[in-house]
Amino acid sequence: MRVKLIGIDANQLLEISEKRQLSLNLEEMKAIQSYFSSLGRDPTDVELETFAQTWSEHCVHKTFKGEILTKEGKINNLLKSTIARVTKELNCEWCFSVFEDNAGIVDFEGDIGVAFKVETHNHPSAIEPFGGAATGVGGVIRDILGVWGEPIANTDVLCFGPQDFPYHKLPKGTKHPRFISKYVILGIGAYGNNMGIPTVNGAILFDESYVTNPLVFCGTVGLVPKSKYVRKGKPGDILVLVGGKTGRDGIHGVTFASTELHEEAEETFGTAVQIGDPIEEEKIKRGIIEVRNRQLGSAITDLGGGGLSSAVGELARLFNCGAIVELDKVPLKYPKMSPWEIWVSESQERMLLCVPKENLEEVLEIFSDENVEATPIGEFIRENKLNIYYKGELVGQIDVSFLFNEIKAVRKAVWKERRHPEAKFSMPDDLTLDLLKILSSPNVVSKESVIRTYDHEVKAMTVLKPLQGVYNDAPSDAAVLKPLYNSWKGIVISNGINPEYGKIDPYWMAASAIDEAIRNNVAVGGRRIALLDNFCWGNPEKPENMGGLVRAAQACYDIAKAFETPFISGKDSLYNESSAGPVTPTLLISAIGILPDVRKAVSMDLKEKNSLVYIIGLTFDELGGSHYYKVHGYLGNSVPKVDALRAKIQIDTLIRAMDKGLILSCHDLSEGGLAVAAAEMAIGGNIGLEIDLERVLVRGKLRSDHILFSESNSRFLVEVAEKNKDAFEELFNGCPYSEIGVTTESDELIVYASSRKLISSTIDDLRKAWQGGL
Amino acid sequence: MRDIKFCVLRGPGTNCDIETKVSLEHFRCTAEILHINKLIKGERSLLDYHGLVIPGGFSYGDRVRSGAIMGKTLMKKIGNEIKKFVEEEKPILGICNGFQVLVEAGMLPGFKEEQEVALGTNSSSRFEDRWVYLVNENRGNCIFTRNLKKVLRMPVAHGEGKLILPLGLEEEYLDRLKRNDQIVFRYSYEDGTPALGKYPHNPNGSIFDIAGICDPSGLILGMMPHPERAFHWITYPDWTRKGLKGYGDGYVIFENMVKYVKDNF
Amino acid sequence: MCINMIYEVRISYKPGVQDPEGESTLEGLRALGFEKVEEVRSAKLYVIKSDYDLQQIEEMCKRLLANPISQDYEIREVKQHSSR
Amino acid sequence: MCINMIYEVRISYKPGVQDPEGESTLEGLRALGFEKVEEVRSAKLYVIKSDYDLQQIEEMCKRLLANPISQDYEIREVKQHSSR
Ligand SMILES: Nc1ncnc2c1ncn2[C@@H]1O[C@H](COP(=O)(O)OP(=O)(O)O)[C@@H](O)[C@H]1O
Ligand SMILES: [Mg+2]
Repeated sequence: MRVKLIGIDANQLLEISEKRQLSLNLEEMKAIQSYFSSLGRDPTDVELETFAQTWSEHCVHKTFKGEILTKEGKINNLLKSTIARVTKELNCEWCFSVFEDNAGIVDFEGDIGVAFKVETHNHPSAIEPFGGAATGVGGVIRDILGVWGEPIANTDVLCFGPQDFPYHKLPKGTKHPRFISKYVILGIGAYGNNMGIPTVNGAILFDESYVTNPLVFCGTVGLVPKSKYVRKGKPGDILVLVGGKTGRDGIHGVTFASTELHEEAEETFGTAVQIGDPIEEEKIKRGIIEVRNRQLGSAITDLGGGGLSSAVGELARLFNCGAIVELDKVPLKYPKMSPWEIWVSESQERMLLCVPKENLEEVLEIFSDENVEATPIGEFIRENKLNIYYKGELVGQIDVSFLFNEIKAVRKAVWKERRHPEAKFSMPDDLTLDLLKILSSPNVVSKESVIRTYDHEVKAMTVLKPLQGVYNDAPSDAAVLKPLYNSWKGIVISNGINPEYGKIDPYWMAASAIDEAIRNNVAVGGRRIALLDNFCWGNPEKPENMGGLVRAAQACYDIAKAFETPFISGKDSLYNESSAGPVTPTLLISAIGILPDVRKAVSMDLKEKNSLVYIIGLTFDELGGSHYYKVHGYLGNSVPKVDALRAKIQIDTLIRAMDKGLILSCHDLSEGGLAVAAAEMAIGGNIGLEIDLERVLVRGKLRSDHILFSESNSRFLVEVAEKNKDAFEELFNGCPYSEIGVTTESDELIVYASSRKLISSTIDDLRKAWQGGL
Repeated sequence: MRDIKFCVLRGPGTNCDIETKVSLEHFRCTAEILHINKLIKGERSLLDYHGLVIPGGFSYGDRVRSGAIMGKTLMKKIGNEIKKFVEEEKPILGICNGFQVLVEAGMLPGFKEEQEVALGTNSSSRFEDRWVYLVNENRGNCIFTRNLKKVLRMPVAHGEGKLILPLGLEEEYLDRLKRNDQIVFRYSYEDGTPALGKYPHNPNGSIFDIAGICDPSGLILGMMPHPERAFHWITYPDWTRKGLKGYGDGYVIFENMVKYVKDNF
Repeated sequence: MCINMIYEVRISYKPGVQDPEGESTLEGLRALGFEKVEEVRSAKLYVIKSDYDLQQIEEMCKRLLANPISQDYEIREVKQHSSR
Repeated sequence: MCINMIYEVRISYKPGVQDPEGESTLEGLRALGFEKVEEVRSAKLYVIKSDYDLQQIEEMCKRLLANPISQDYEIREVKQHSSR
């Protein structure tokens, strides 16, 4: 069906964009208009939809790849000039494939590489939490399948509104945070568990800005034999659509993700909602791994945003060829779908394979053995055009080069420094209650009841699990996997995220997230770390949102470069905004490291009585955005900063100490600072601990309560056996560290400052508070 | 000695097949992962194998009830083959979803030829992954647990693992299970005292804390906990405290299964 | 022409058998402020379209849909409609 | 004395929304020899005993039991019985 474009005016162009939910702006509509004018014909609906999909924020990352005007000048391609630049400049030989394919891939052992990707699925989870979260997991798993990877572990980081948010304050059309969290968690568990992929790491955070717009980050790690990673489709190769039938579900998912959420989002984008079928994906996975092992395919990609239109287009561009697609060959759920709907449908559990003709039969047989539908729907051709047919009729014909020559977006960025009221309260006499309050506050409190609903050990590879300690109830810093049956080498997965800091300064939020992800990884022994970024921001068309985004991206460059940790993949989800405003700018950093011998992994629970406890790193008066301020009703301004060069020396030294077997336990200091870290280690080991605050290395003059709860970055608490004192101190010579306490025979955590008791609590009370019993 | 060959049977949604295969093959035998379709279509015969393991997972998505579709399909399509397999006294192990399949297929507890007990939704109504203690209560009937120590530790990870006996006949059934020495594992405390229904030691509310039962012959074992995830100490949740001590508690179960076959075939 | 029947099969727990889903739903409702809910029982429904007769639907229940140990089934004919 | 009401709430996927449970059940039934089953859709039922009124039950559906975007709900009053 043709859509009249030629000769119509600007208003009419916009009207078409709106009516058809294309989310194309005027400039883009005009470009399409003039392209078709030059062809002397109007576009078909199939063609118009193709542009809408391919040019959407979700698919091309308009903002990150466009132009940004700032006071300091113009930034051309933020991604290349910050995040990808780290990788390029570090030029690590162990980075196998970065920023190119569906997931980043780094070397692991021999021919085996590790792929990692983290995605967001925010808008779908806001309106259909179960299905939205489940398909978020399903989608990122397909990213791994899309690099011929075998998925072996999932991660999930969830941001919800406060669980006690008053009903009557809920904006119309918004689901209560409790409803959302309940079903998001069920959805994530259902998909991962059903597919037999362990969910090994994650985080759950709460903030008012997530009430209307929850954030759901889903990540998957997979193994890829590098010699079997093929991307060399060529004219003549057959396009095989694999998996579930195509339906009306998921139509306009990407354009949905590329607009703000509004009240009627439910009605307008109802078709974007899907439930997901993990068993279908499990079967597809089996087939794909078999095709990979027998090396029968020439390329593969997932069908995600934009459906066939994006997948076919992107592959054609990659191989510098064109394609013929016969839409009527696509197996459908409902007989009456129009060609454009088939072309852009985002139905779940589908993959696109390119198969050389001579292998076609064998490939089809593999899928048929798994009860998976596999259908040849077209082939690559030499000419650089997408030719889309329906029942023999040409319903669309697009130049691949024009399709991927999208209009550069231009955004404005304005950064205004913010001042928040300074915290004004004097130090309480007894800080025990403060500690208990922080332990039981939503962001810190134990997530055990959620963690246990995820199978975190299927595949029998998870050697450091999310919960540690005598009673298996203390929070691990990172997960360690031992993915190969004949090797002790491990993969370490961790994350860093702290939106509180973003309220003060997105630059230091990003820096802190990177530091946290890395130190979590190092805390268990991880090294040779690679990073992934995930930006969740408000509408990028608003300069103040962009101001923070630019700052965060710049921090990514500065800090990751100094840590020598390349980014290997990432994603941005913008338009996380509703009439209630944008979400607090949130950057998730995921880190993947390796551990040469998993038997040397270090967990965070105290191991022995009468051993020494050291703090590594410096403590500053950095309580801006801290939990201590939060429980006292303040945000403050003194956000934690990062000195990455110093931090790098510390972590390198710590790793050496671990390899020498000097570290009994190690925990990173983050939300709640020293006090919370000490409490968690005591809970884990069920061992008492005495700490003297006077001995903590600080910069500047700090109140005792500030030393105790400061959230300065790059710090660890470690436990060292008395007999290793000298060896440990010799190694750390030149690094900021200090011995601050001992583990005891008692069952209490006691914190002194100049022989005054500031905290005194039994481990049982700490545990009760941390398990939510306050 | 002839080659020993095990069938690790999978259907759509089975997902613990690889680690199960690895656990068996540790004992120098072949374990082949076989899709149920190959049996249904007659491309393969169960009788070519010396032992059968139905591993964990979510066969057919656990739809209708866990294990139901696979259990019923097996009996309908290759019931005779299975009967023959059992008559040849070959061992069968069902783990987690595999246990559910055996129950739905009527092979456990094996009093009659139809389903007599059920594995229902956990009392907590949640899927749960946690390590539990098990007390081995078998008096020697079950071939899988010979030489096994008294108290073991393994993880459970399931949403439907609560053993339910027919209403009003609970005592009768329990008596019969005890008399036949069919009770194998019960959820317990660290010292081996049965959990007596107490959560989380009994993670699912199973009657009489039952975690695993065998058939009257002792050759068919079904258990909710995962021995393949407790094969090496490195997968234990607290090895960083307790150190590495060779193999885990799941080891002996596979060892016994292979040994039984080696001794008898 | 063939007659297509629609049956609704309802699978519920036998009285006396614990219904964890019902219990947790009850808890959930109470947590939301509906404190005066007394009891919630859950059940499953299958809407089956076929041209089998009642007896065969019953057969389906016995063979697959209901668990004879803990569940009851109830079949209801919804409507009869002809196709083709 | 208080009046206790029993409501049956039925939650089903909207037409067009994927219903994996229904699909596998269909597959299962076919594998058991009921090859002529055409379609199975699944739904959930909650039987709620309380003395709330219809409107409040509807509120329960909206807040917890159903997701209006992908699911339909239907409330049926079963019977009224007095207790105490
Ligand atoms: N904000 C970002 N930061 C880092 N990498 C990015 C970002 N956005 C996209 N990428 C990279 O670009 C490539 C394509 O990503 P994407 O379009 O998200 O793939 P998909 O279609 O599979 O979701 C990936 O390698 C991804 O890592
Ligand atoms: Mg992709």
